[in-house]
Amino acid sequence: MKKFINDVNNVVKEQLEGVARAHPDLVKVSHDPKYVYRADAPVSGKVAIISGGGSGHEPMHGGFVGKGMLTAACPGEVFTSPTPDQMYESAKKVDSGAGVLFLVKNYTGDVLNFQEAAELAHEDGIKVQQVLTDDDVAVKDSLYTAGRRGVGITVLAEKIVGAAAEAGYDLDKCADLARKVNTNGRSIGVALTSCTVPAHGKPTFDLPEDEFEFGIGIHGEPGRERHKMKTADEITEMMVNAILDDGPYTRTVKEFDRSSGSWVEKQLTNEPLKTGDKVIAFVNSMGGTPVSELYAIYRKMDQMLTAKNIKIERNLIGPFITSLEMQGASITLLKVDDEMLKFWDAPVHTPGLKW
Amino acid sequence: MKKFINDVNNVVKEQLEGVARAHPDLVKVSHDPKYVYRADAPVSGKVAIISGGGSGHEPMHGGFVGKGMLTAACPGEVFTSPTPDQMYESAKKVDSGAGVLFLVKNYTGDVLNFQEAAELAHEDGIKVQQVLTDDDVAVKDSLYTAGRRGVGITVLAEKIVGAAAEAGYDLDKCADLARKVNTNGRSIGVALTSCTVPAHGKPTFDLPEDEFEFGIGIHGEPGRERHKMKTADEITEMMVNAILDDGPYTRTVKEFDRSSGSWVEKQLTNEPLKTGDKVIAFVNSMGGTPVSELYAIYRKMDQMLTAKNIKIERNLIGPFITSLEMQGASITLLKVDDEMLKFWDAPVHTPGLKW
Amino acid sequence: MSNNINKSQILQWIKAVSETIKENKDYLTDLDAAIGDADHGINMERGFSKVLEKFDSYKDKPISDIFKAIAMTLMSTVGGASGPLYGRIFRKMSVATKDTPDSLTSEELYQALKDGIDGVMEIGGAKVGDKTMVDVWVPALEVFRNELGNGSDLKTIMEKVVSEADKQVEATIPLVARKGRASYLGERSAGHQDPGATSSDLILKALASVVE
Amino acid sequence: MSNNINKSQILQWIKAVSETIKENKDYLTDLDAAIGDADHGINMERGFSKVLEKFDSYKDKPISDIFKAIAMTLMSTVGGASGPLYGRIFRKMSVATKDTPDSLTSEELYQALKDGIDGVMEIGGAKVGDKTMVDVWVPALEVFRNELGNGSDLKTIMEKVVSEADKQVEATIPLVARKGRASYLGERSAGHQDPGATSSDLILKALASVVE
Ligand SMILES: Nc1ncnc2c1ncn2[C@@H]1O[C@H](COP(=O)(O)OP(=O)(O)O)[C@@H](O)[C@H]1O
Ligand SMILES: Nc1ncnc2c1ncn2[C@@H]1O[C@H](COP(=O)(O)OP(=O)(O)O)[C@@H](O)[C@H]1O
Ligand SMILES: [Mg+2]
Ligand SMILES: [Mg+2]
Ligand SMILES: [Mg+2]
Ligand SMILES: [Mg+2]
Repeated sequence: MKKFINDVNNVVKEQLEGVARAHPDLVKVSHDPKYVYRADAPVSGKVAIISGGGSGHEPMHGGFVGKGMLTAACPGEVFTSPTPDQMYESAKKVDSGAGVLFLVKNYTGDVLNFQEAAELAHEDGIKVQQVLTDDDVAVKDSLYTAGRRGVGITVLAEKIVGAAAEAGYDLDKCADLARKVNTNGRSIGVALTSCTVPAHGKPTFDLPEDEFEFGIGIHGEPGRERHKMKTADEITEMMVNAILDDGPYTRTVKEFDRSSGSWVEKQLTNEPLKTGDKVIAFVNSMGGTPVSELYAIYRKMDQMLTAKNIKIERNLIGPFITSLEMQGASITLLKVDDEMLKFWDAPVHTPGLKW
Repeated sequence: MKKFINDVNNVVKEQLEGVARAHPDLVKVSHDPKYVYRADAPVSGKVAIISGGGSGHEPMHGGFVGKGMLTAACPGEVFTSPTPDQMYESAKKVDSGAGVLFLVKNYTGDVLNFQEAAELAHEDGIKVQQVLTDDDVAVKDSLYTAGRRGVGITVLAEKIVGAAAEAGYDLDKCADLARKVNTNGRSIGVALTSCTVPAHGKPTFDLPEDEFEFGIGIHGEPGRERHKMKTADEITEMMVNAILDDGPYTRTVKEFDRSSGSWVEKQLTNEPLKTGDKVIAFVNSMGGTPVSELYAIYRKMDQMLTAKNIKIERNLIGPFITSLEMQGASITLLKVDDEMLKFWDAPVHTPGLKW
Repeated sequence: MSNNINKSQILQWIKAVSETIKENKDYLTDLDAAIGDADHGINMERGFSKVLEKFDSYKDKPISDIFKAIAMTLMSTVGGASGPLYGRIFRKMSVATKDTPDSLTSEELYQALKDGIDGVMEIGGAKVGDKTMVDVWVPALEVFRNELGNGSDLKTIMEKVVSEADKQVEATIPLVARKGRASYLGERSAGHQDPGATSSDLILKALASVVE
Repeated sequence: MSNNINKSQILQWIKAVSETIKENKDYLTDLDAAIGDADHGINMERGFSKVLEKFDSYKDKPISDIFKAIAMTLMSTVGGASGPLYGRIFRKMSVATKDTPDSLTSEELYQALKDGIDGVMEIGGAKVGDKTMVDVWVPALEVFRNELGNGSDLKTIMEKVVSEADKQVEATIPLVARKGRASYLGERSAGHQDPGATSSDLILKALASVVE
């Protein structure tokens, strides 16, 4: 393992110190417990959007804290969910009274830790909503698994809902919008190489020189299946088809009910993409794949979508939700309406995303 | 070799097709000869800034074409200089009459091909200036080599001079500013792994699992020296010291004299950085190193500069001048004045850099 | 032979857990690398070394407070799925031992552990056979209950509990995971031992080692 | 025996160069792998196969236009350092032959070649001994000039030119490179034959093969 790190036990801490030194105009960093928050928080009258999860996916989430996106982000250890005290303390720090929306990627660890934090914040009188992202079509069966993982759509949700909060949406409207983004989004990822968790010191999985993993998560979890290496066009075709061929997807999620202070089950359904739809297309590097290669994927994806009369209204291309130095890529397609597009286009000013 | 590519002979072509599809609002792409240019070029009354070089360093240069930065970029094959017809044709395409500034990284191939293009454009009545970047302190001896290589400062020069052109600087003032940026900038790079040129199919060099290359170029050229692997702090210390300890650097460069239509020699000197200086600090990934690790480098660099009373006024952190999927990083420090800062802060709207 | 576990044994248990987790850190992590994300040993070690570090701050308190302190420490240091789950076990044990500050009878110990794993199932939603830590705790605690019925002493009970736990850990190998990160692997999760079940087995073994 | 080279011989020369570059593509690339970036043969072959492809478009034009067409083709296809340098040689030859559309005397041929390599030195800045193509051309053309003074016929001249070129190619081996990519290697460039000097020798050999 060769990385720019000092002690494997201080990786996240020292990176956060770097963030604090690099972007004092945008964010501040709390170290105990660990969270990154907007330098100007709490922002009077505005809903706070808080996300978090294991580290190793940078710039997500810490790099997306700032005007027009996240109000705070809670980084766990590398690939390890953050702990409830982080979300709880950050909520107290950034809540302006307008309430806090927790955006949580659907992983057992994240869900459980955020759940605990939501209860703690609620008990303190903070208005809380929690919305899960679960967009990874690689996970087929939601009944017999922990459900689909939250991946690329999280970035788009943070951007869009962050802009809505900035524009003055109240807590429930922010939550509704987050839910809408999530149920209109689908993602799929592939890995060409494994990543190495610093504390582990060796690659998480072995992938022969002539194979790739299809349907990978963002933690070096093995994917849906392993294949002999293919061309960029062939891999892109598999990815885009995995998204286009994904039928209606229904699952039950738990959301927090403020009035009763307890968790209620909600049934949500994603409708398949169809001809005439407009999308935001997000082609993401897993960290070790250079942006140049993403354009080869974009080319083929655009050809395929154009042929299906699905129009790419906006795109995002680059390393935004990564798995350390893993080589690989993911595609996220979000079916958009005017509301989502408006908030996508709104200004954003964070270390990791700016326009 | 595992990459998202189709035929190794079409790598650059297909990536450019992806760029054209992804950013039609920002850029257009000419395929024969190959160049990327601003969708709205020629921009009336504004000097055109044109750069170029071998491909494989994305987002540089093609990703920096757009409002406030480059007017056109000419990509060669991977790690191979572009040919004069590319620069010549792109100059004809984007020149508004205000003239064209060629920003050229100091590599023999790039220099010679741009030189030829400059003469061709001049013969066509286009006002031409050419400025070299040569900021790589890893190359010690300029008398007995082709001189220092142009690396990270090129990105900063493209941003700053691009903004100046946008603001209406005339050709000579743009060239003066580019020269000022270059003679106030210094860079050093390290590699943790080699990259693989697609057409070659195997890593350019072998680097044992416990060693790194210090003073690497951006084409997988061997570095200044090879060391046993060290911590992020130790490597950063070596890098920052290589820049701080670099004495005055004088070399003779050729620049184009429009009045005589010929090349004249100019002697330029970089003064060492000193206490009290203000800098833009650019921490760059070579492509395969994730942004999180760059923050560990930033942390130590900032500590060292603070101790020397050198103030980081602005920073840029991420993969901007890469070597395909190489793991590694470079640091560029540019001593700035108010003029440079003003143009650094000016809006930029390109596929690879936006604010 | 005894039917009680006193506070000092409980403190010994905590130390023994910390020790065995430390020793098995790489082992647990490697298990997690196969079907998860290669951090279970790291997570657990981080948590329990903190638990040990804070030892002096809770060692003189009532048993319930000791469990509470451990719960809060695990919850705020372990992270991942196992952090809130193990945290929950100790939090529920804390609630169950409110009225028994210095020592627990076998029955009280059983009830505390049972409340703990029930709490895990409540928030995690896993059932026996889903290839999680639940697969170890539930059958092992059934053995505990049966042996209580048989009137066995605590040492004997814990021997049988551990032998059942050992069996159940191995029994996770052929299973297809339905909860947690390993569930994403579907069929490919079969053939690997569950890391959380393994750490649970270690925790029960440590408990067996301190009872008399 | 003759003191002229006519257009048809010049066209033969171009064909012969294309052929010899193709045959030596891997050899030139391997030389470049040792002290450069392993592309000289690839670059040159890409250029001269394009020159050949376009043959019909320039074969009926005046000599000057033929050289111009070759120059433009090399310049726009070879890339790297060698592209503009070889392109320059042919461009300068084109200028030098403006007034001699169908045939060149020995003196005119010499002057054209001399202008070519002067153009290379002008833009590339290399001097004899810097371990580049200049190391072949300059001494070889000195031999050319001397033989002109001796009144030798063109065939004899070119035999001596090639023999000098062959000698100078080998003489690049011990040199430390001071120009081009190899210069970054410093001392490590010694012990290897320069790829550009080698391709230049092939070009002169091809020329010798067509004169009578
Ligand atoms: N829903 C659940 N209920 C019970 N145990 C679970 C559940 N999800 C995961 N686990 C346990 O947690 C273990 C993984 O813990 P760990 O690796 O620390 O967390 P993470 O999966 O978040 O990285 C699994 O091996 C499993 O035993
Ligand atoms: N400044 C120069 N003057 C003359 N010849 C040069 C110069 N620089 C390089 N060359 C020649 O170019 C050859 C390398 O060509 P090539 O490999 O095609 O280009 P690159 O080095 O850009 O990859 C060298 O072997 C040398 O003979
Ligand atoms: Mg984890
Ligand atoms: Mg080359
Ligand atoms: Mg895990
Ligand atoms: Mg070469």
